[in-house]
Amino acid sequence: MITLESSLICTCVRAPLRARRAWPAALLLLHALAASAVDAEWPMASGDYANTRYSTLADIDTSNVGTLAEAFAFDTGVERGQEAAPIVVGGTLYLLTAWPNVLYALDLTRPGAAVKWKFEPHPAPRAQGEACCDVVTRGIAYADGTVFMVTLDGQAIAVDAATGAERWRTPLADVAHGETVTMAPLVVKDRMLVGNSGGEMGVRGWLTALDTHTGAVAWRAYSTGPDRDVLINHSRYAPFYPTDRGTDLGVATWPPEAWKRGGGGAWGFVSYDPALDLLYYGTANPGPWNPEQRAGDNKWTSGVFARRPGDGTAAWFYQWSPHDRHDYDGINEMMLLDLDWQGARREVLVHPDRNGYVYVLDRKNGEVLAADPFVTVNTSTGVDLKTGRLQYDPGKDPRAGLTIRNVCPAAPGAKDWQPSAYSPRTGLLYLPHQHLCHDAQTYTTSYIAGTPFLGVTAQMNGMAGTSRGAFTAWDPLARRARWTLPEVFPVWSGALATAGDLVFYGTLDGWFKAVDARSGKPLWQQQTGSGIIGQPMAYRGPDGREYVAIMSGVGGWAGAVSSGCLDRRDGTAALGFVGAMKDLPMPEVKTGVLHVYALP
Amino acid sequence: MSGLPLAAFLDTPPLGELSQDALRAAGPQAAATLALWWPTLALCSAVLLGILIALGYALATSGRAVRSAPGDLSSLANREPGLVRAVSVGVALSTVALLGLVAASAATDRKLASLDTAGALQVHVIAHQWWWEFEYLDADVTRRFVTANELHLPVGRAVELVLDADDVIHSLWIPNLAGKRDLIPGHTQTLRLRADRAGVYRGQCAEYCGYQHANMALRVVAEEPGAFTAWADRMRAPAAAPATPLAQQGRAIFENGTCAMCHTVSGTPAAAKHAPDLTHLASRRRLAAETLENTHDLLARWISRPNALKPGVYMPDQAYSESDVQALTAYLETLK
Amino acid sequence: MSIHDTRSAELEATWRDPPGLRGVLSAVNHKTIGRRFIVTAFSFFVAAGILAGLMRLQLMHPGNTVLGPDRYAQIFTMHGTTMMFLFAVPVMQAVAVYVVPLMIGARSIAFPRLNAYAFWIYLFGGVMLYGAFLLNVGPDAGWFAYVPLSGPAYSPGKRVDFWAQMITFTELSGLLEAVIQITTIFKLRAPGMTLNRLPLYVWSVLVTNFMILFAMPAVMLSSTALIMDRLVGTHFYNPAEGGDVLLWQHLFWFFGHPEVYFIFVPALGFMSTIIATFSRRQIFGYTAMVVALIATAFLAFGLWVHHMFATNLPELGKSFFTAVSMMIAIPSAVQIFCWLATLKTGRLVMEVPLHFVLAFFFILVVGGLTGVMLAAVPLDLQVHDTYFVVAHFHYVLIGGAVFPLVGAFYYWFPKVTGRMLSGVLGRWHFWLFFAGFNLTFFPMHVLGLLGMPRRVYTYPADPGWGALNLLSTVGDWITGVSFLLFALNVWRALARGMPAGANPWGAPTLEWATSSPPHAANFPRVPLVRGVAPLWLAEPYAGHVRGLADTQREVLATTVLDAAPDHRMIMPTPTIWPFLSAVATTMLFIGSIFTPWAVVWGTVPVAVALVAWFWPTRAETAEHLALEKRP
Amino acid sequence: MRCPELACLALIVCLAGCERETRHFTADVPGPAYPGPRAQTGTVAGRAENPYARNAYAVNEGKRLFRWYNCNGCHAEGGGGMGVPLMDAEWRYGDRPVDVFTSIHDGRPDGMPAFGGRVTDDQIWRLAAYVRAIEGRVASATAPNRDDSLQEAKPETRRAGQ
Repeated sequence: MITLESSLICTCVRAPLRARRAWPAALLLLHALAASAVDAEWPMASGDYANTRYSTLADIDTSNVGTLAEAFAFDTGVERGQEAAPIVVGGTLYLLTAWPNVLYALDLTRPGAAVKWKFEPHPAPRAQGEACCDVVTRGIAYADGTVFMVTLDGQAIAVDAATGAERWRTPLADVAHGETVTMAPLVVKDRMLVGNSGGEMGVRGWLTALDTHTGAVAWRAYSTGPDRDVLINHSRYAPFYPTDRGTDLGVATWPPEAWKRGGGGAWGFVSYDPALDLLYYGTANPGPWNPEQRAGDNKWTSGVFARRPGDGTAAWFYQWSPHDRHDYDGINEMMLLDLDWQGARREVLVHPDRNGYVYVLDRKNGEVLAADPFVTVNTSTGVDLKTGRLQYDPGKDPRAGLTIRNVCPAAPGAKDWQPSAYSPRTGLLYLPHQHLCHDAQTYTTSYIAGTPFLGVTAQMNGMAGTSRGAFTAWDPLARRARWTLPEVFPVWSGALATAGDLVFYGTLDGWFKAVDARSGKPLWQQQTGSGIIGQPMAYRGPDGREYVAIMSGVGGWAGAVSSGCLDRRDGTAALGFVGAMKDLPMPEVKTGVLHVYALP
Repeated sequence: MSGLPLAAFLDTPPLGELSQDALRAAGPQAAATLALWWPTLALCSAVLLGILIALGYALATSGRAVRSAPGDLSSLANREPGLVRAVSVGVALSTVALLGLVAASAATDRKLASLDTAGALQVHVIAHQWWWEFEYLDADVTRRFVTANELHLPVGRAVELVLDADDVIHSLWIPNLAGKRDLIPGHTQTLRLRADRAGVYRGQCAEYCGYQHANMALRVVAEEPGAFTAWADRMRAPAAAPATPLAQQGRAIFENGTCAMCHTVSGTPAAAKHAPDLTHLASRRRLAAETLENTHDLLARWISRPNALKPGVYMPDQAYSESDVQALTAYLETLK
Repeated sequence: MSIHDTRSAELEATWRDPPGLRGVLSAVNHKTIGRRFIVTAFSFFVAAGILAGLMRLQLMHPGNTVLGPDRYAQIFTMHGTTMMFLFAVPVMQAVAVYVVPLMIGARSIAFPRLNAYAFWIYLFGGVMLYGAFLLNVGPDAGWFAYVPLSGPAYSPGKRVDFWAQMITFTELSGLLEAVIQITTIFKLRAPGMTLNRLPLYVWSVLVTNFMILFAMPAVMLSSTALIMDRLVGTHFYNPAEGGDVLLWQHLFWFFGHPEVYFIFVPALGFMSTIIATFSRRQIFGYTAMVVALIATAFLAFGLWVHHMFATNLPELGKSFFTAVSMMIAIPSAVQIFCWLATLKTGRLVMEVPLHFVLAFFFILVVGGLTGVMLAAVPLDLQVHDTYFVVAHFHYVLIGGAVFPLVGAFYYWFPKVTGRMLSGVLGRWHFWLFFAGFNLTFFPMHVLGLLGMPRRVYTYPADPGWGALNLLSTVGDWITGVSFLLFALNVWRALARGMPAGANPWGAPTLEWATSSPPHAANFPRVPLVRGVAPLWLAEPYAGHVRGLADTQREVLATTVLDAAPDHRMIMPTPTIWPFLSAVATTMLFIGSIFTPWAVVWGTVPVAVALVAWFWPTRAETAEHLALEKRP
Repeated sequence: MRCPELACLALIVCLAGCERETRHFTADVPGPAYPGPRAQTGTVAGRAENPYARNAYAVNEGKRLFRWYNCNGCHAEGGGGMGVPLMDAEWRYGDRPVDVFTSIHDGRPDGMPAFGGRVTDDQIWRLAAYVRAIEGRVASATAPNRDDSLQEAKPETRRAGQ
């Protein structure tokens, strides 16, 4: 009802709904073959535990990608930004929309991938006003015949994959205090991992593990507060750097009480190393944005935790941005790679952070092996590899009442949540990212439950002398970029690398693109009618062919100007992102649509 | 100097009992200023006296004439060496005296700037329309605390006040301790001082800052280091939970009503920053930046009709029921 | 030898203001404009005095509730604004408009129409401000209007805009007057009045107007920037967008401190004039006096920062501004000692004007000495923005300017009206004013030292400020009574005062050479001057200028240094266009308080009026041609 | 003197000036009683004008409260973000003063929290008056001008008549 009402009133999207394209004839040639190989499936948002977003499928390659065509499309009817990755398991594609978080199961064995079932969780409408950056979700996970999803208002739900029946439901978040959940849960063994969002609302961040069978909370690890809340057991906790050692640093690195509203959500992708049996996830920015209201290092925000999935205890921690000054959440994905690092095989964790550096960490102990800027950075001068500490430029430090100009990278960082991909064939990381700077004025803000807790008015702009968006291939061994494709708008979609030496990504102006993974040469692109902020994935259909799928539907923080019908005369709208997005076109297609492509 | 004899006649409070005058120093900064003041006053008085005597002499010795008397232009023809000498001596003496004052002023300036601030207590002072916020800084951030309108200082220890303004220009002036310094939006300033004598001093905003400029005062409590440490420890403690049902009811009104939209009570969900921190309100002697005595009745009137007592204050008037006022007052009185 | 002769009637008709209402609005004769200027300025003085009385009433007791904070803020802002912008500076220029042409033997002021325009602009600006005040749109951010308090975020509505636009009015008027008066003094002096024969009062006017020329643009700039910040959202004073709140203070005080000297320097001229006349001798040390005036003017531009010591400065900056602030006392000392020497060696005529001048020696010296104290940074930091400063600048401005001004009023009143003021009432006025003034303001020194800040609408009982405040209020009442006597004296004199005659005081300068009130052309025969005190010479004039037309407003322009005849020129005739131009300008200024587009459409009527103003008539041109003579 | 016309004109100018410039320090101009969530257009409450719509001081107070109560966190300077934009002419729940009041007081289901009881009704009227100024529906002489902060959008005074 509400959706209908808003669709009637939000008239800034003028384009009428277009009729969906006819199903391509290719689909009629459907094979009845049931896919059985593992590479056929994509059971979690990131594809695998290592977060590489690498598909071993190679049917579509650099030679034939030019002929790629839409196999089918599915209109979800949901208007807001679609950041979620579809998953495919057992001939069924599962898809979670943005709020109101409708879960669809599409039967890939049937022509046109007909809807098998639809699950509507009816989350609280109130949550829409608490989500900082559009009412997105980033995906779902599958395990043991169950699809695991979380609604925007923080209800973890297990849904029977076959029937769409609800198995259990556990409310995790307190919407009235600004907590929401937007992340894609991860299932590891019998643990479903969920982290909260709300660093802009003064929440206290956490990662929660639920029992996949019952939905009972197994453990919850907070990102601030005393060690018992953070699940730090000093006998089993061994961070590499001394600054991360000490008792109750989650309290001691904050002014009194501030940690209770200190942010540090866990809304990014969680990685898992089965061999070490460790989870890796980043913690979000501390709250409020105004750093003067939270003197100290603000542990354990804007950093990375390695935790044991069984009891949640921390193994180590490293802080990307101690006492974060510019909303540099540390939640970007951790790609778990085994690299020949300076002559030796090392198990590393590669992480392109919002603060502008690609970090290479030893994922056994958290030692920083390298941290190199992949964009122009003026908020810091580098990372001291001896202490592991980011060296801020005090000239860009926010000060109450002052406007600090040309802060680069801006609040969304050099790269926000949009997940990168890694191809073992090229050895390159593929980073969808942006070149934005902001002007920010800091002021003292009040904590009022359920309202934004910011203390910063920001306004973003494109970085001078470069494009606002970029898609960069980064060589982690050479520690430099191989090639960069400029894009007009921030590349807010995820990346996908395939064994066909292709990389896929989408743009905010609606193009879905394939480029040569080695040279970066653009090979194919298709207009989807609405900006793409989703995560591309590839699967082998029941017919044995390789498909590439992407959700289109503009929105997210970057696209909120269009999805939220924001007023472009105010550059500080959407926490300042509108300043950089005034020319973002309105989408032709208003609702979120799943596009699936295949060779003809 | 123990002050003007006039002060007694004027019923000003004794030094250290909420005095606010520049003529009695309780710290080295104010004392150095006074050490410049009294000689300057003496010199200036002497100059005034000299000129009046000269005028009297001139009037007494000059001739008299009537309106119709003709003017005398003989001075155009005759040089008047005596007058030239007298005027030259007068001007030379004035110049010497002024140069002396310039030198004395510069020397005092240097003295004021050279206050030894090693190990100084740092307090971040933020001026708001129309109250003072004090954040006691500490290298250990967990030991920081915030209070309002009542500045406690340890006797004998230098204090560095870091000054910021939240809205318009204000000026911090505690005459018994030091001269004033403006708090200017966009410019952080510091004011260094030391209290050498225990007591309570009154300070006030000295730059016009809007309708309630007159009621933007502060109380400075200089106390022995032990007492100061004990006070600071009390301030660091979060508010204790109220015990009586009435106070508990008041706390609920406080947290769920309008109070928590602007005020902080540490240890509770009330954490807003636009009004004075009330964690230890009951320990403060006065309300509303020294406007009112912190008594039960005045507190009750203040929370329901602040604009009647301090017109223009940003705290809104509220139509509380009598029982709500009593409950709120009871709660606020537990915030010791 | 009389300077009147048979042609004076024809000359009178030529220079007289036209009759009727239209004539009233068209008048350009400097004496008419000067009288209006002086009366207007004194009216504002009375209004501001009434406001001061209201403030004293409120502050009579601690915790008084006669006035609330809103009303009090408007009143103290209006008091300061009126006194500084609508009374003190204009009245000094107003007196000059009347007196200077007479004193230098000119028939007219330069640019008489512009002079009328400047008066109307001043009048309309003041009336606008008081109209706004009566409609509860009175400015309330102080006469100094510090941003950000006066900026858009903290002063909603149009109150401050009226204040800022009043600045535009008065400064426009002030700048025009400066140009007019400098030109008059440089070019219209009677032949023979070389610069070293210039009366000291004229010197002081010349110096003042040069200061105005340099200082007033700063405040017009800053107030215009304030209006733009408030009206169209510019960011001159918004630190968040690259502005600076201290910029306002620097610009304002770069004007504001010299402004004190705009008021003080002409008063020094009054002093020299009156002392000379009533000592019956030439002022001792004429050259030193002139140099002191010029030195004061230069130094006045180097000490504005002493208003801003509390904003903090580097040590060297403090020392520099302290030194300059103290050094400006030296030229004043030179003048004081020279006057004392003059008094000592003169033969005194103890009339009322001399009383007011002698009061200067106590009051101004006290104010000057407290000024020296304020120049010392450490002392300033204690007493800045307290009642000590209130006392200080009232001693300086009232002692240094108002007492001499009132003295000058008694002195020149017979010249302007042809009637004598009562000496008895004058002495009562003087003594009550002197006592009331000191009773009002001396306690404020102590109040400031006892910690009472300025600009407070109320104060608590605890600090013990009540008794002195009460004393101060009583003093204010006494001052009020003294000015009632003054008003009575003026009324009596106008109604049935003794006729004055041309030179009732036996004064030496040229304005006393003509009749009282003066002939419409000032001097039917323009004298050739041969000394600095011509009327005291046995043979006052070396002759008279001949050949100036009687039927045209013809005047003789002379050279700047030696006042040798340069050329003849014809002054413009009365016209209503300066008045209409001022009305159009007023519409533009007031309109632009509400919409920036008023600056666009408002220029049309202004342009029309100005074109009409300068449009030559056929008859005039023909007459001018007829007067042209071959060399 | 043509008194009636002139007097009327003077009176109008005076009243306009007076109301715009009055400083309502206390809630001495209480708004219409809280109309309840379902005030209909036809009812008296539904027609009720905002008592502060013509008062510059109150509108400016509304602007201050807009930041104090974190409204700007969601609505920015009117462009919106987490909350709807307030600069445009689209009003999901109505644009009458009473609708704006109700939105603030009771909240709205799409995420607008309810502030009734947490903010006094008098303050809500001030906020509501400012919200209309954001859109440029308050006379430009009454609307607040630029804030002393980072500002990119046109100040409210310049939005009138859009």
